[in-house]
Amino acid sequence: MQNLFNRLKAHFPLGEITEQRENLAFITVERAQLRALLLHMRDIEGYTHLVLLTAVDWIEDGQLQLTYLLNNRAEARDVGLRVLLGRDGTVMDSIHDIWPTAETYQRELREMFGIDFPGSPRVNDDFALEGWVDIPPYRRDFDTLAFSEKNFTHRDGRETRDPRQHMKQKLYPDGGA
Amino acid sequence: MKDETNNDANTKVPMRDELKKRVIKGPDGFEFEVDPLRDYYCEEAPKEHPPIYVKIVEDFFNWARSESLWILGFGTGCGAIEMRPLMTPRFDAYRYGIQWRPTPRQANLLIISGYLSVKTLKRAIRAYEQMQSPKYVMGLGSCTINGGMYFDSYNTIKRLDEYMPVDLYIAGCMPRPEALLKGFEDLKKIIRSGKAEGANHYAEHFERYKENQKKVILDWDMPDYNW
Amino acid sequence: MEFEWIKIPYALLTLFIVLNYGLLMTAVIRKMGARAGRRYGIRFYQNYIDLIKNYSMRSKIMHGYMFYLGPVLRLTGGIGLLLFVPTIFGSEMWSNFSFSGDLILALYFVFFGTLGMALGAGESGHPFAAIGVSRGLSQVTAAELPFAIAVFTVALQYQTLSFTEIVAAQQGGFLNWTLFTNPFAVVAAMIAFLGMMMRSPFDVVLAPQEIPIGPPTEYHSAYLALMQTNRNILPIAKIVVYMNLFFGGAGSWPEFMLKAFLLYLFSALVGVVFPRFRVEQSIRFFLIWGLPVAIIGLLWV
Amino acid sequence: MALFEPDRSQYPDKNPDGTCDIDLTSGKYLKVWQGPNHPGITGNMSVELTVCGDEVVEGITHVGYLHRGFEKLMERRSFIQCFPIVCRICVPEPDFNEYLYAATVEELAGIKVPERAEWIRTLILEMGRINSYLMYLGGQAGAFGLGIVGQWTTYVRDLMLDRFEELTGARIYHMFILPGGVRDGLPEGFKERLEETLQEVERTLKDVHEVMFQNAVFKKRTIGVGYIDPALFEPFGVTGPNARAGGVAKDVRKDQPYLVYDQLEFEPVTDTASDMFARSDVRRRDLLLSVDLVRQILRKMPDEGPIMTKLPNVLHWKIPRGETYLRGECSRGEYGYYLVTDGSGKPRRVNVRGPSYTHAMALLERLIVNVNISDVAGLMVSLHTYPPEIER
Repeated sequence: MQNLFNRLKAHFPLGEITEQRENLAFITVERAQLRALLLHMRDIEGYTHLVLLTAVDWIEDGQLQLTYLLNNRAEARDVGLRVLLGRDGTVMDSIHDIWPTAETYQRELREMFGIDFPGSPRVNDDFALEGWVDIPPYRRDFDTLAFSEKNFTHRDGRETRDPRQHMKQKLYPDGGA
Repeated sequence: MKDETNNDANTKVPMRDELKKRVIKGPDGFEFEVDPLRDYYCEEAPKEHPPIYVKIVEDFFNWARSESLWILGFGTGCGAIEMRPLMTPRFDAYRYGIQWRPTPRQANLLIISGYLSVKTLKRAIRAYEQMQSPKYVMGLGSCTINGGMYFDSYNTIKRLDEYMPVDLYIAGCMPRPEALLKGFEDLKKIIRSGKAEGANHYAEHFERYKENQKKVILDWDMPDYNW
Repeated sequence: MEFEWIKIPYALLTLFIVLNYGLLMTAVIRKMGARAGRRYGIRFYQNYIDLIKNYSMRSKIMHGYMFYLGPVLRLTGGIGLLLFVPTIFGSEMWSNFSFSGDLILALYFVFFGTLGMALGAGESGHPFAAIGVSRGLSQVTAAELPFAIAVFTVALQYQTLSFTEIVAAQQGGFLNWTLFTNPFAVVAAMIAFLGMMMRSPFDVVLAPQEIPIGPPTEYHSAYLALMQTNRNILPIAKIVVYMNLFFGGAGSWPEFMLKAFLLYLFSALVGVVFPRFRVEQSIRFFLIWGLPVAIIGLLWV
Repeated sequence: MALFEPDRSQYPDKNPDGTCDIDLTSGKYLKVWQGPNHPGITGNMSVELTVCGDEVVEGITHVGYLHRGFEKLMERRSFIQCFPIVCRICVPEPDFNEYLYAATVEELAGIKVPERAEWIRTLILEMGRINSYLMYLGGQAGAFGLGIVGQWTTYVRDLMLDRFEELTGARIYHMFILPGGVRDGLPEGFKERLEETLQEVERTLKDVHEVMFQNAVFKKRTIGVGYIDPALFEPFGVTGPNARAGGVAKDVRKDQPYLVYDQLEFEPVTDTASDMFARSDVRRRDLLLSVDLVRQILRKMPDEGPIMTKLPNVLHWKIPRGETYLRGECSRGEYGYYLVTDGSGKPRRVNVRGPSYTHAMALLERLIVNVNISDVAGLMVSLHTYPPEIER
């Protein structure tokens, strides 16, 4: 992994690397380098299999992390490329011409995170939701519980307990400890 | 298409283009106007069909209805996976006069097998309205009763009987085939006793049901009456 | 032969017997199919209940007059075919309205119901129905070809166009049956039989997994009940035709029932173990296998 | 791109934005919806077909009828609370969700699982694979009107479910593999009863092989139909039996052995034809392979030893910040979990990588063009997709 990182470092400016396992590492890259890096990884390093493309919402530092996970079957290695983007009005360039299957991921990200991929096929079509008017549901500031209580009629008689309080009362009925 | 700044969940979603009323030029050069929301559908609300015959005839018919339940093969959720064992050697539901029909026109029992996402609810409503009266609905699993373990999900409905009249609920996540068979037997009892008038109830409180449905389905892009 | 009014009640009685027999027999056949799948199968009186239930449905929707006439025409085809064919050989009463030259009429009636169904289903405006109709017509036409040739073969063989005389010619031991006097024609006709019974491998018209369920997609409650009634009459009527043409007719009701059951079982068992042909494959099958055999049979005479 | 586009020589071409402008009013084309309420569809999804005569001009897949927002629900549940709901993600083969979720959590929390628990996990996964394949065979035959195979396979599947019930107490949702190990060991006499069930499975498979795979009509319908060009495998992320039927021995059990697969000897099943028949046959042989693997596991697994590691107090269980991805070879291909933690008591982000995600959407839309409408159902089944794992 480390020597792969050094080899890539020779061509591209890279961020820090996190080695999760001996066959899995995550590298932070700039948005500008991503496309060239993906092509390099696919054509030269042999990371031909796009495992997944997803996003993580770091709302505290106002960033959206896109993760492109690539797999090299011959060496049984995975590399995840992290791209950090701003949270509002996020636009990313599409890679559906490198991996056609990416168009599906990009449709989902467009719907679930509100990340736009200009030029990706049918990126604006509904993916899972239909007639969604609220903020994209996978963003951290979307409260699903409040939404469901506001929109759907609930059958009363259902009680939900916070497990921590519940266990405390069961273990220490006198409220002590 | 989606408006991300708009937090008011009750705003109407703009109608899709192919659903707008427009003028089409046919292959023979003949121009005609098309309104997709009005074509091929009846215009009036569903009518009530009260039992009209004398009691003994109705009882006989009810017995026949209860003994030949034709289920619409529409797997809306997890529960669909237990439908297959029902039709196969272990629990052979055919013995009890239960058959699967592929088209809603010929079915008279709609099984909501599990949670209903909003997107599926729209299809389920259409399927239900296309079925012929008398028709029955069975809710399968806890998620149709009160949301089950999806009580906080933003995309699944929590109470099925808000949107269509339910004759019978089967609790469990997911109910075992034995529970389904028992449920069928109970449904037969209900039908024989003449209490399964869900279709008439639906026609009676049509406005309330439609109101509930439109409250959840924000892009209502189908006619109100489709059968 | 002059017409006797007493024939009418007997003909209706024939209809009644055949309907009940069909209801029971189809149920039993379905049970046997279920047993092949290690199931218990439906109750033998299930068909009656389904029929009553469908007739007792409260609401029905009309898609236009042709839509309503479709099942009616189909039922007419079944009943007509049955009424103009001598069900039981020998007895004057059970030979219904058969007359010399009824063979042509029977050929027409076999095809009649399908046409009516096509018109009605076309009116329903369901795309699957349209696809099913196009498939059904093309397949039935392909299946009719060997059947028609086989029928003409028989007509040539016995130098007559009347069922009664054809059956009469086959009496006296089963070695006189067309099955043995002209096997090729029978084989061709049986191939066509599979196609006309709308069972797998030639059930692409109904094909639940592709076009649920073809022409009857939009039919419900009473319309469906009409078609169910017909579904129990028409196969028996076809079987009667086959019995008279190739299997020496039936001298009595028990013999009739036995032969009808065996003939129906033949198509059913083939259907259990074979998946579905695509429509062009099935047409090719009829033209490649059915047609030459039929022509050989024709030359055999 | 041209390589990946199907032959549209006689039909209007696709626009760059993926839409395909077909003049429906010309009367030449017919738009047919296959699903969601359609017996020929796998699960609850739908394909919007535009047919010209009997040939499909364009097919657009619509998913989301089963969307429950799992990845959102898990973000507001503590780690142990997530464990009961993950198995609901994929209905016909839920165990992989349990295993992969547990494994990712263990890796990030630095928990070591006792060896016996790993053996039991492998046993459960292989049994689940057998169930899934049995269901597939029934569906594949049923798509061609050969319902009797579905009867047989579902019958033996019920027998397997009995074994599951005996082991875990549930038919479908087992909730057996939880972070730290498994819930319980094997009950008394379980191995013998499982062995009997396996023999029954093999007996049924012989019948299925004769009725289905040696059936002239079935061959006529499947051989040469639904061909996937092996050049499409990498661009479209095709994994599992779909790729193995095309000669690429992709099998995570071999490529990156997880659990105890490095102690079991087996060879990935491959074929070269890459059509519907090859895919069905590869799955049938893979099912036999799983039966063999289960036997090996029963033979080699230790009978004694712990099955559960001591977990911290799950109510206050916090996992340091990190991200990881683990994959397993489920019956449809590569199943993966991508877990991100931020040092709190709840997962920051969970992403489920279901194999159907790549098979049923982009790939199917390519394959479905120029296919006879009669084969659409068979083609979808032969890709062996389960919608619940597409939209979660």
